[in-house]
Amino acid sequence: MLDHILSIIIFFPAVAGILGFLVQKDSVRAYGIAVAGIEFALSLWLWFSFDSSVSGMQFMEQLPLVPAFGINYILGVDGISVFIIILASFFTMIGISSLGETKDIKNMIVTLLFLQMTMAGVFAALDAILFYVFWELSLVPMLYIIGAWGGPLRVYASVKFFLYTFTGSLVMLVGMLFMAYFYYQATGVWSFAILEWYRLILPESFQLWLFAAFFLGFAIKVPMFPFHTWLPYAHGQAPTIGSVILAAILLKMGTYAFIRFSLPLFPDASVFYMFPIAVLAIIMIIYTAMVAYAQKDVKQVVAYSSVSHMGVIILGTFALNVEGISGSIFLMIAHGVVSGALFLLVGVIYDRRHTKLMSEFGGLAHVMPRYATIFGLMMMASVGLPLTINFVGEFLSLLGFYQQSHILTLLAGMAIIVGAIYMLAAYKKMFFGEVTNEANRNLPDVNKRELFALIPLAIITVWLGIYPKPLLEPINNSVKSVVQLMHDKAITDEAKSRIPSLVKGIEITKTSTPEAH
Amino acid sequence: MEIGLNHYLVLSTILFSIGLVGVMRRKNLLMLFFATEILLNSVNIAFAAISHYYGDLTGQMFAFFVIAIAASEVAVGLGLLIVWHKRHGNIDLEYMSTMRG
Amino acid sequence: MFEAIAFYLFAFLTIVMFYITVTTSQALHALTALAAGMILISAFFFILGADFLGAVQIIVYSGAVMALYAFGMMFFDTTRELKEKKGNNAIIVGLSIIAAVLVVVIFAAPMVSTNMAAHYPMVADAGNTQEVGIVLFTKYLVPFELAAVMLLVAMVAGIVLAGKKMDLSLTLMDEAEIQQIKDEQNKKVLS
Amino acid sequence: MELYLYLALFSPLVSSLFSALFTATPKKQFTGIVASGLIILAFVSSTILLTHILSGGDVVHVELMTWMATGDLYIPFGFVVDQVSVTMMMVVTLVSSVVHVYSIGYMDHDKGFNRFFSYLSAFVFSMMILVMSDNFAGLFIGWEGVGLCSWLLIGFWYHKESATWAANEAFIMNRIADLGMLIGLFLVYWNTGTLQYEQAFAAMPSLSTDILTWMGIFLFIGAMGKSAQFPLHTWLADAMEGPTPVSALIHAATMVTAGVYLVIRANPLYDLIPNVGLFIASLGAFVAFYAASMALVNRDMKRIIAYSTLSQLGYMFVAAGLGAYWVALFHLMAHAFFKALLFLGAGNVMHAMHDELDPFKMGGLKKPMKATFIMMTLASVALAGIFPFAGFFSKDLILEVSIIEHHYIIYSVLLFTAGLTAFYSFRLVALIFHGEERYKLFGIHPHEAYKFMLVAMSPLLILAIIAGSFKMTYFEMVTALLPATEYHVHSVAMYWIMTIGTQIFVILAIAFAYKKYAMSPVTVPDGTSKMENRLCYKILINQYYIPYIYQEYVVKPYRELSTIFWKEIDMKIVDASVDGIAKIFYSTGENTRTMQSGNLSTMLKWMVAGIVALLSLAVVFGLAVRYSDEIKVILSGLGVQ
Amino acid sequence: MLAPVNVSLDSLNLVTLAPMLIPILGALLILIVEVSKANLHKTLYVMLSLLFLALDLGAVLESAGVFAANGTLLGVFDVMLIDGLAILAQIIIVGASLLFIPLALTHSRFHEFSYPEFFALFLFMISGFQFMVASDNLILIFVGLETASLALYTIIAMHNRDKSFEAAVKYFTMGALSAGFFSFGAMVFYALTGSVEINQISAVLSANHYADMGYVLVGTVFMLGAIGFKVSLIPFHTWAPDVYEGSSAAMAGYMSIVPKIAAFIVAIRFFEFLIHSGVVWLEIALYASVVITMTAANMWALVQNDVKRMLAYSSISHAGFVMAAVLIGTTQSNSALFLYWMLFAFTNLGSFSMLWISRQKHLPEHQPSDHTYDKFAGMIKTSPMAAVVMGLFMLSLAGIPPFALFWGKIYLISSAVTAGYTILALIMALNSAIAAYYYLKLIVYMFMKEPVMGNDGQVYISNSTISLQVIIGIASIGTIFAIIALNPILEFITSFVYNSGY
Repeated sequence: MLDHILSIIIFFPAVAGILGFLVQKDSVRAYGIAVAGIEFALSLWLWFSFDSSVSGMQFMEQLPLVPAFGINYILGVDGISVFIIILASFFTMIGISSLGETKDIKNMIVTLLFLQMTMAGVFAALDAILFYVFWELSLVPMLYIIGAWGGPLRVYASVKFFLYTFTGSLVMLVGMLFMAYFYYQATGVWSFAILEWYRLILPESFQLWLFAAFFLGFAIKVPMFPFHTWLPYAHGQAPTIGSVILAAILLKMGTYAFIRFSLPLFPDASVFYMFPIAVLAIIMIIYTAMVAYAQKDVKQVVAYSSVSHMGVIILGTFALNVEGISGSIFLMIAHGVVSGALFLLVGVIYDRRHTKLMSEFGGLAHVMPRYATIFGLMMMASVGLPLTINFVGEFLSLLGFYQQSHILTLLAGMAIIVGAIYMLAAYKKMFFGEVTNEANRNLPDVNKRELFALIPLAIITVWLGIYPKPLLEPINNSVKSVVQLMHDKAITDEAKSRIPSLVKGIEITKTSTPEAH
Repeated sequence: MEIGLNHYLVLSTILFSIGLVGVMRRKNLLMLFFATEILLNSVNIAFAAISHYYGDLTGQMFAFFVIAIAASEVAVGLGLLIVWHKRHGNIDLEYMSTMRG
Repeated sequence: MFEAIAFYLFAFLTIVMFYITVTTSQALHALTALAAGMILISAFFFILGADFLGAVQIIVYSGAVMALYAFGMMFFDTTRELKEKKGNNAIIVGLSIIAAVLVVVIFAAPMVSTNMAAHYPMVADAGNTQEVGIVLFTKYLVPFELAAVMLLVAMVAGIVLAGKKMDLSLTLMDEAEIQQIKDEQNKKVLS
Repeated sequence: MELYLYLALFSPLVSSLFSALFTATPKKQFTGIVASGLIILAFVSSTILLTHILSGGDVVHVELMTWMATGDLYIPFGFVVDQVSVTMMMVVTLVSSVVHVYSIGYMDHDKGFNRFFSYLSAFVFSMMILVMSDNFAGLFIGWEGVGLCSWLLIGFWYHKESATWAANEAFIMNRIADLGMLIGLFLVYWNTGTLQYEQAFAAMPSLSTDILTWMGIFLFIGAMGKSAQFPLHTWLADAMEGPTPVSALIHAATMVTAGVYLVIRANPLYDLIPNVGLFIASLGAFVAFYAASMALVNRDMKRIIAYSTLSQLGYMFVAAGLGAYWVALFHLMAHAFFKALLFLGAGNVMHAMHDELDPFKMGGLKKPMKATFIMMTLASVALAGIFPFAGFFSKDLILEVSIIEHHYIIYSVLLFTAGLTAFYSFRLVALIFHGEERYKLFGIHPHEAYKFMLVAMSPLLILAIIAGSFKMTYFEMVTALLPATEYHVHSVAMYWIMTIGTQIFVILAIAFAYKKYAMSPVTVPDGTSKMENRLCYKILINQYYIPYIYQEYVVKPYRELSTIFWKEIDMKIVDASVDGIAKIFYSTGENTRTMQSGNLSTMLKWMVAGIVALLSLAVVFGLAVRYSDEIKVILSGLGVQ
Repeated sequence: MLAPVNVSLDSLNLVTLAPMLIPILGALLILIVEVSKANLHKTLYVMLSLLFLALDLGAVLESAGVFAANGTLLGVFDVMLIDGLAILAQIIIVGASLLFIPLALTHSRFHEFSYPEFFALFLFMISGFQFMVASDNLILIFVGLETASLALYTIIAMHNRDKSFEAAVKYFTMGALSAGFFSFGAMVFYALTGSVEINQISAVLSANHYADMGYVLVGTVFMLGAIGFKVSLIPFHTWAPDVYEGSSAAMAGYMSIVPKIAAFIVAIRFFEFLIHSGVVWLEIALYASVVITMTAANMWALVQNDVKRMLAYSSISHAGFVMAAVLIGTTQSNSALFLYWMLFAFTNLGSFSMLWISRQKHLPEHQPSDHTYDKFAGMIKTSPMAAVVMGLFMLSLAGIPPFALFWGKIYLISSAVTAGYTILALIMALNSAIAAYYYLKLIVYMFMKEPVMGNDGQVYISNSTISLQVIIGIASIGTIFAIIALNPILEFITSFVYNSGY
């Protein structure tokens, strides 16, 4: 069973989702929690059986799908992807169990289970087409969640979300087809297997174009400035659960894909584009943080803060060294936990007041002290306080990028200032002061169901902030091999010098890898 | 002054263009069908001429089949017009624009 | 010389006839001009030695097709003067003239390559009808048969469309109405 | 000894967590007692560690576990108790023990009693991490931790707008400096390959001066924020919105000295870059004067003490910048005692006066509040540097250092500031305790604080008096780690002239203050007096207009720019362009759908038009092909390739 | 005198005629049955048609076996050409017809299906298409085309309401014009080469190195016009939306697949040799028309208010998309064409069948046409299963993986990439994004809006019978699980296309 655990993790929720249609409406929530719980247990099992000292892929599965065109069903996880899979199943569980009164709850739960399938699939896929399949498919449940359960502008928001990301990924698809074609030229067989692609050394000019094609797909997903405008709408309109999963997992697809595709496939292009991307990332960090500060809706604040944090992740990724990339992967998980929790928290107040405008609140700390405490903790984590989960990632990302550029890191480091500004301002508006709005006077504090979702997140936030090693070590091992691969594949001197070699003195001969032209 | 293939081709083209004019300007469907007959007939001249100048019978064959096709089209076309006329009492295409956009 | 005179004469007449066909506002004139044009075309066929084709042209077109159209005209009562909106004539004339000029310009140039072999050459001592027959029933047997099918299709189509079957639309009627009509029909059959 | 280390480190954490359990419940007296007990336990452990170190024991160094390890980076949770950190631990645990006990009384009627102790203990824990860490990353943890607790405690009365505003201001300003600190850390890591103090300092001498200079600058920027040096100083005065024990502990004794501690800790680095050191010293001297000048006219008791703190921090930086690290540390310690005492005394006064802060509205309180009067007077005497109180030993030493290092400007500034210090300290004392009983105008009946609060303050009082006598013991201990430069003025005569001169100057200042505010009648200023309309008074009372400038030229533009970014750029440019692309497609479809007019004639025309268009293309193309050579000639004639 | 013609029966390869003769026989049988006994129920004719189509498919597969063994087969004086393309196209034609015929068994009664002539004409039409694809002789292609078209016009008109007459007349008239174009084009090529067989034309033209480029271009223009009309390239597309709207939904779905694949075969046969032998103009013209067709049709589909009309425009766009394969003209692209069209057949038939199943006889007041978007509002609430299936087809049409059409799409785009048409590949990809918008629009209506008052969901299955459900079931299974069968299909297609020399 362990040989096929990834397949089980991917398809179990889908099968369960189909069966879920048959479950009676009032019982479906319990069913959903049970399924998500099993799924989470499966992913925990994956973690425990995961050998963190191995840098390569584990639990590989391979099944030919369309061998004539090189499409195969290849799965596998390494330190980079395994934790995001676990995070995904975790959030599905948390999300389903925190679902309150929802209309059409059965549809919601089935949709969430399908979404879980696609999320697990994206991070486990080692075949580009398989990856693309899950990547696109993940849009559909999210479209439905936003569009059916969202706010007044939900249709606009969901369609915008869908079309925007879809457009970007289509360009990426063309890039993938190009890669496969290069592989075909070099070896005479079609293949979309990522690990096979890693062996290709492309000329720099091709790398630049292909990188750009992939970049568009990933950047919209991330979302990077200036492709980010779908996100506030999506978050603003989505129901709580939609925002949680969108922020926690779906956005990570983009940054994950950068590490899985862009860096190892196009090391020279990565170096070439490093500074432009870093500038974009810095714009993301500072500009969106300022935009977040101007928001009136607390959910939009969290939404824009997501963009801002994703900027740090991008920056860490393009540090192109072990510290930075490890940091960015860790920050992906951290941001998933923290922003997921923040969206849950916003959902808590939205459930009670049906508004998210900060001007409606004020002095909530008097009325809902527990809520204020958890919110405060998560806010501090979001701000990047040491000993919370976010700090580890942010610190390592910035540390990593410092090797590439001092000035840009200094600018990017503004994240910790501007982040504090909008977060503290928002917190102050909501929680501090006297209770001015009578409607807030008798709000109930967080209830058990909500605590059940929030407490684990709070624990993780602190636990991984203090003791990140269980994650950081496997990530580190896998990232090392990626960085080494990039160094070996780099053809320009610039890239060779920018990407550190971890194996000192040993130069892998280039002839062993096929060259496309 | 020898009459060559080109003469026939040019003639055919001119007749074809006349047919096109008819197709474009006729609003009465019956008259419009006349114009389509002209189109096919003009091509037939060219086929016969080519056949003649090349000493090859294929062109005549083609013309032969074109005639058959034209005849069949007349049958179906008139059938359609009759159905329409029964319902609406006209065969003017100006009245046929319920579907658009 | 005779050929040239004939060509130009017939060409002129054909063009005039067809021109009348597409421009006249009298349906009857148009029909007559069309028939005349058809016959004139058969003259070309005779000039070009395609006797069989010429005969078919006269029989099928001037005979069958024209007769059909004539019936149609009577049915549709279009013998009176047609009122046609003289809309954007410029577009029509422009488009046709451009098309004609472009093609004519190209066709006026003689073909460079004329050395192709005839695949189904005319046999010197056989009549045109015989030649046609041989080719038609060997090489073009299948198209010929298919043409027969096509005519059958046209026939069936004509019957279906022009006959009574289309008078009542089952598509638009409710199930109850259909049943009622059926019952009535049955009664008639029984009585 | 590890046990004591852990006890010292973690008992505040336990205390914090224990108190946190009861945050949602009404006041529980025992949380305060348990918390205080645990802090005292930490104090005892620290004392044991101190004696261990004093008795020449080895440096205690433990590595708890790995925190971050990736690539070449390795950061453990490592803690070290050496001569410097043990000094700091002593200061921290002692002052916090006092403050904890004091707070049981001070916060007696506050409904956030339990929460307060939770925060306060958390602060102690963060501070302990800060001082005990054996690497920069751990320092940074503590650094941010104290920032967080400071935010929590300043904004403790979160219903007050001014308190929450001040809390946020403090946090954000500290963040600005923390960025510098972070960059400093990065510099250290990428140049030395480690963040452990020991290895990093060992590697530093081999680095180029440029890099070291940048390192020093960025680390010092971090220190500037935490120690509220100009221009990041405004938060400290505003931070007085917090409960007074907090001001005593955080904003006087411990947290604000973290910056000084950092410079002391990084002494191997700053030794290598004397230019930066000089800059630090100059800035310190400037701040010493600058803050003192603002204290002269201020009408808020706590703010006056806060400015005084700022001023004293300047002194410490002067010492640290000039390489006299042990002097700085010594002054830090001494200052902690008397300044905390001063704050706690002010707390008593506030309690008595029902949170009235304007000393002009008090006066004559020495009768109802005798003990407090004595304590605050002695603390002020210590602050002013009168022999034989603690301040004399530490502060005079700094003056000596500056003259020995031949920085006469700094010396004269500091000397002048010492006079100012004495003046404003006793202005305060005089206004509060002497003169007419102006408080009666406001109908207040002051009463002395609880006994146990006074008892709790007594250790500080004692230390404020006698701390100077430990100078040599301390010197011997601490110079095992810090550069052991003894500062002696070369000629004995000079030494005496200086010392006595300073003393006289200070005493004159005190006398002037008494004369002006205790002997002569004082009225509550109402903006009409001549002095209040003087330019220099206005500048000083408005804190040199710095907060105004920040508000007008930083905060407001930031807010406006944010709104512009959101409404104009994000919505109207970035988003609108995306929607615009979609709209282009949609409207093109909408506008061209008339092509499908439903009219058969039009449809036929379209077909013919299609053919004609293709034909025209064909002709153009055919001509182009046929005459390609000629076209090329023409094009080349036109200069087209 | 003429010598007697001796023809050995063996050399005729009459077996090549078998697949076309079967539906003709079937049609004749149906006509005879009708003559002998009137008023038989439509189920009889449906089943007869199914039987003959099944036989037809058997015969096609038989000839596929022959092709696999012996390669291209010429028959009956080389008029018939049974190569891989012909076989693949016939499989699609007959297969799609098999899926279409059961749609006649609706719950409500519709005019055309009540008359056996419909089934006879339908079978004639199929044989016409089969002749069209199984020959490279322009005469036979022309006659086959006209046979099929005339039957099709009649079938459309037999739906018997005003819109369908209008549609039939429009289609007919434009068809007549395009017949003129076809014959003119054929004439030009005949004038150039003295032959009407495509391989001869190709051989002669390349022998004289395209000396008469002007003639070639004129001929190509008219052929492009004629074929462009059939596959609905812009600006020859204008019939498509009206005809789709006028005919029944089932018929519209059928029309979006079968006539077009026949036309594609002709296009492949006719245009690819021209492009490959360097008629750059054709490449440019095709490029432009492909791009315009894809994009403009998408933009018009965006603004439609009726689902069927939207699907009509989307079919135009898909046709433009596939026409790119002809433009690219590699083995991979031609294989992609067939793969795409097979998968498209499933998806599009499925989605049109979903419209067909919801067809009402009488429209309510607020509903101006048969299948307005409003009609589907809130479908998930009232008829969840149908909504999911419909949504599935929409997603597939939009090219969302892993549904059927996605695989066709990537293979086709990949062939563009492989052949160096990078920009084209990008345009194709981005057009999918535009297209996604209007497919999503239906999904939005179905899943995210509240039902129109008084809609209890009955309307969505008002026409439902077992046979319709089976067809939709087959279509949706084909749409979802396409990936499983993809590899054998792809290998099959590729080998057939490759062995035919394309």
